[in-house]
Amino acid sequence: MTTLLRTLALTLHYAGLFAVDRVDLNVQPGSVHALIGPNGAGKTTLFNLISGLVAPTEGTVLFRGLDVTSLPADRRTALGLARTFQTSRIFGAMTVLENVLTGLQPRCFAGLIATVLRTPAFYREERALVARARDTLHMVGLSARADLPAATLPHGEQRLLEIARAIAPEPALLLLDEPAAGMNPAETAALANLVRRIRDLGTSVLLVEHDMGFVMDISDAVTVLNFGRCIFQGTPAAARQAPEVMEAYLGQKVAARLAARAPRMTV
Amino acid sequence: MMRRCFVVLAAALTFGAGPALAEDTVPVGAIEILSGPSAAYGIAIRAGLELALDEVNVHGVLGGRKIALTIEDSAGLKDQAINAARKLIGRDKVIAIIGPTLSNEMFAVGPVTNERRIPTVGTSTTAVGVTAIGPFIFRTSLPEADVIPVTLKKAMSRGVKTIALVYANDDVFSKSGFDVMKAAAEKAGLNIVAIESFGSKDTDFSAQLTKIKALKPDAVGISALVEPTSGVLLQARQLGFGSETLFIGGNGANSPKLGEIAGAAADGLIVGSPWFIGKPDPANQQFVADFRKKYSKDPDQFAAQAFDALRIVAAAINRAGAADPVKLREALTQTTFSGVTGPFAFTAGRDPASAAGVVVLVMQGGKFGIAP
Amino acid sequence: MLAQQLINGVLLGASYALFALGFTLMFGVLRVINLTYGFYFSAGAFAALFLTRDAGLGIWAALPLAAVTAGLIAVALDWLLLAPLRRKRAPELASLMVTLGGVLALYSAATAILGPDIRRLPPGLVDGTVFELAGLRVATPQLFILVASFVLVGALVWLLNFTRLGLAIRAMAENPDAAGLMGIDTGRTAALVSFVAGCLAGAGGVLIGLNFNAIHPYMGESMMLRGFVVVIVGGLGDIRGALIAGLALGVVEVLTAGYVDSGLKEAVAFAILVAVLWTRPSGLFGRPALRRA
Amino acid sequence: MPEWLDDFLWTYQNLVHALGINGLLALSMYVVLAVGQLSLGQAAFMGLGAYSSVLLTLKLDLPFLAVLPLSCVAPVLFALAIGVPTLRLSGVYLAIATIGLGEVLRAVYLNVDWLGGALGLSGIPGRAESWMIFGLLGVAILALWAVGRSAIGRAMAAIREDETAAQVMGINLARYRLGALLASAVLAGLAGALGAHSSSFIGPNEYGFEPAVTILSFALLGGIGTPLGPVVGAWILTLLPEVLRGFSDLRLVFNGVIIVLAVLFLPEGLLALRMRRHAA
Repeated sequence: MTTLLRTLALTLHYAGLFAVDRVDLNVQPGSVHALIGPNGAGKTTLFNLISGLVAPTEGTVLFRGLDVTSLPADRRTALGLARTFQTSRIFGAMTVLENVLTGLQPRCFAGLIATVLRTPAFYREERALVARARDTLHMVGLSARADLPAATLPHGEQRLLEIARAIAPEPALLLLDEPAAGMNPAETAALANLVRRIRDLGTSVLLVEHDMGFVMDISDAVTVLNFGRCIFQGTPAAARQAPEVMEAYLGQKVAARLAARAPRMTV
Repeated sequence: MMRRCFVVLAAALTFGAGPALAEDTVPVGAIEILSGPSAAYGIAIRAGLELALDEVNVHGVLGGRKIALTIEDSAGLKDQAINAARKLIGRDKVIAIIGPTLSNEMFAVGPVTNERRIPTVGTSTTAVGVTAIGPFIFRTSLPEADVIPVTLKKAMSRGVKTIALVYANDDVFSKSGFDVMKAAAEKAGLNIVAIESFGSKDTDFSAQLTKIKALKPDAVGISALVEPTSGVLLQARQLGFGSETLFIGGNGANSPKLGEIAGAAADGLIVGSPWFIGKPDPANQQFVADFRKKYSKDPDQFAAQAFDALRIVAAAINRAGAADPVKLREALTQTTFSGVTGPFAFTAGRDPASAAGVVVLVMQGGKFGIAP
Repeated sequence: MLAQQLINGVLLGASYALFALGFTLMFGVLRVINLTYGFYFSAGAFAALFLTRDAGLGIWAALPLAAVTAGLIAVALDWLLLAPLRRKRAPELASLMVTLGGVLALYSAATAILGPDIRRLPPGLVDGTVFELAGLRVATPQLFILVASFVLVGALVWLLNFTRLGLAIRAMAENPDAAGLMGIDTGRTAALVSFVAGCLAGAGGVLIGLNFNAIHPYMGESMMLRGFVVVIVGGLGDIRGALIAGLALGVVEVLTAGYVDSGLKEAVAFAILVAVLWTRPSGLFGRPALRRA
Repeated sequence: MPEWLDDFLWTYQNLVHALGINGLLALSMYVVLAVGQLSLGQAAFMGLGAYSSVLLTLKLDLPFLAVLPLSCVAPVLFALAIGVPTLRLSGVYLAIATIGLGEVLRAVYLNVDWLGGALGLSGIPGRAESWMIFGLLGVAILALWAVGRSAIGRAMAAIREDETAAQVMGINLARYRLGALLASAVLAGLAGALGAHSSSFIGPNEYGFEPAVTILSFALLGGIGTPLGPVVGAWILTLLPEVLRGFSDLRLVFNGVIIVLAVLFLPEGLLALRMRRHAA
């Protein structure tokens, strides 16, 4: 199997700092891959580089075997790359259903003329889109909210809506930026199930998350960033043992103490 | 809700304001700029019209019927001027319209009134082509084509042989004045050494004036409204133009504001005018006195022209013998009148026939006097 | 003649630069294209008119008072129109629109109240001496503008780089959130920047009104269009860029009028604007000085 | 037709035309605002449509139904020239560039003799009929409504709300913005041609900065939730000076205040309507 997403020596030099420094990342198809590291390690920046919102100083992004480094964000989305944001960026003035329909943009083909003339083909496509959007809302458990203005949803549901919007077109890879932030334990557990289902339906997931329990629970692979550099790549179990990971997270002293007690990470 | 709004609006449009038409009045309309940046002209004209109305209605027309004058504001906007004309004709049933104020408003309003065969008399529209709009379009204001040659003749009598022309290229008044000035200068055999333009809101004319100064013309002709004309004069003095250069103003310079703004810099400028406040004939002195009494200020040329225009229309209504627009048109073409701007009659082209009333004025110490 | 034309150009350009200084300062710090700026210019000139004509003050007393008046108007307008949007973190277009509506209402209201006609400051306020050297002529009020534009650029650069207020302003220009976290009162700094910009505009209005003898409610609007060109060409927020761009624009306009066609004077200015937007939208001189300083 | 009705229609013909034309102009502002951009070039586009259509009528004597579509050509070309370089920049640049465009065009009209200079072009035959104006307005409203309730409308709404998120949805920002600007140019060009052929005279000062701001106030008064909002806004602001006497003095003050209040307090406009953004 070929690698779904590869970054080669991806670097972003910004204001005299290496925000992302020669990162080589490999995300395998059919996996949930976690990207962890302390605050300011460059995780979100790396997401922005991968999704095409920020242009790298150097390096290459390969997605499904294609060099997408110079493609703008919208073209990458069309190729099957989807993402959510750290602070949710739903379209508050639209309804929940319309948000998901907007996420289905890569599946919209009706041209301007067909749209204005309201051709049968236009209606067929529109019906298919709405059906798909309702299915997606059902999957994340927001069916009952379909016609509410998105801004009126509580925080946890807004996060789910953002995920629904991203997965509606069945992307090959979904980037989740701290999906569990601000969720209570029950919501987090449901989210873990959702992420697994997304993976099982054929969408690989690359996620940034601080809730280590959540990460260890659902990830197939873990990459650890610190100061913009990749310091570890491997399985969650191996990450748990790796001293350099703990050092990055906790500082050397604490790491040493915890290592002595065969630690379980619950940071 | 929306529907109710529209019903109310429609009602307002149908039955809204407008003078109650008594059977025995003769409705006449006027369209003038009463608001917005050019309001000064329309307000002067309104003053002249209302003063004339007082005088005319002492005896009335057609054996005692009063003229009901409805003055609409155009705000200097084309659309509002057209709406006003349509309202005056369609609702107030006027038999004649005085105005509108600006030539470009007339270009928009004239075709409408002409189509409806309502005589329309401009009192301040001096641009070329205004009366060519149609047989119902008249004007009492002397076109610049009649005034400028008189001014140039005066200049040439002072030995002017070369002239430079500057004008504001962005308003109708100044541009058409310039066209006339250029044609008149060519016809008079003057040597035009330079033609420069500026915007009527410009404040810096140094580049144009420096260029002209290097060419040393005997005279500089300025076609612009009074404010930029003042600006040109002030800056010309700064750049060292002295009394050896004769400045010649277009119609725009014919305003007491020139002295107020430009002060001593305007001294020596000459300008042709169809009217002059100091003209000694008794009719004019009476007008000036009445105007001062009613408004506590001096009339200007626009007020004087408007004052005559309404009285010319009244005379023509009497000649027509009926409040009928088509008969009025015929009557206007035959009316002769002696007003504060001098003896008056229309040419076959519906322009003023005589330029005999034109006087050449010279600015001295901030005031106009008759040029020696 | 060329020498006199170059002098004309520099003098005209100085008035453009003088006008644009506060405008570019406002943009650099507050990140807003504040279209009410032109109104402060008119307000300053009118304040000076009333102070000299009706209150009988001399020009040197009226100038600072007029500048401060314009500054206070600027603060009030910033508080009314822009501060609510800053609090809401509204997009920059909202600020542009609100100032657009505001300035239209202000100009039209001023015209309705004051009348549209052009006034001038009482003659004899300043010595109208014209200096003449080898046939080249410069009038005293023109020298004031030239000197004022250079002095004010110097003063602004000093204010920004060597004072506490300048430090706060620069921090805010760099990143308002971080500045807020560092304990800078961003609301107060914004008000101060508006005040300084308003004073600059007001002083410009007085000096330029004095030189061109033309004070009317819309005088700021006609300058505003030149202001855009200067600020974009110099780089939004770049104070030294504004000075250079202003002088250059003046010279280009004068040379166009003097040697090509005076009708094209205005078109050339805007052709430059469009060309710069095509090729170097961040201005001819690169990054804004405020953030570099 | 009874005489009074005939008189009534004749009296208000120009006003009725103005309602339709200003409605089209409001829509031309709406399409740009609908993708979160601000253009002050509508008046300039309108002027291009007006001048080019008048030249076609006066110099080539083409029939009006041929002139009308051709009047969109010049505005579209200028929209491309302005839009291509500026739309990749922040929205402020488009606003400034479009103001610049208006001024450059004004200088051109003033200085080119066969465009009449300050005297403008007069003697334009009154060929714009009410049915054309309102037919086009109706078609434009329906088309924009149809577009609003489709994937294209969702993309436009998404761009207006959050450009970055919209991009990540696979929406090509530049394409939509340019498309909106071109549609705006077409609508304004048509409005210009219709306006010129219903008032017999056009001049260079009718297409400057103030008309552009007035058009903006149409759209902001009505709100940009649906295409109807701006049209109603235009109608209110067109009728008001006719209904309220003495209002014309304060017309521009009022327009300005509307913009301020709309931005600060009523971002949805007077008619805070919103439309469903899907068709199934």
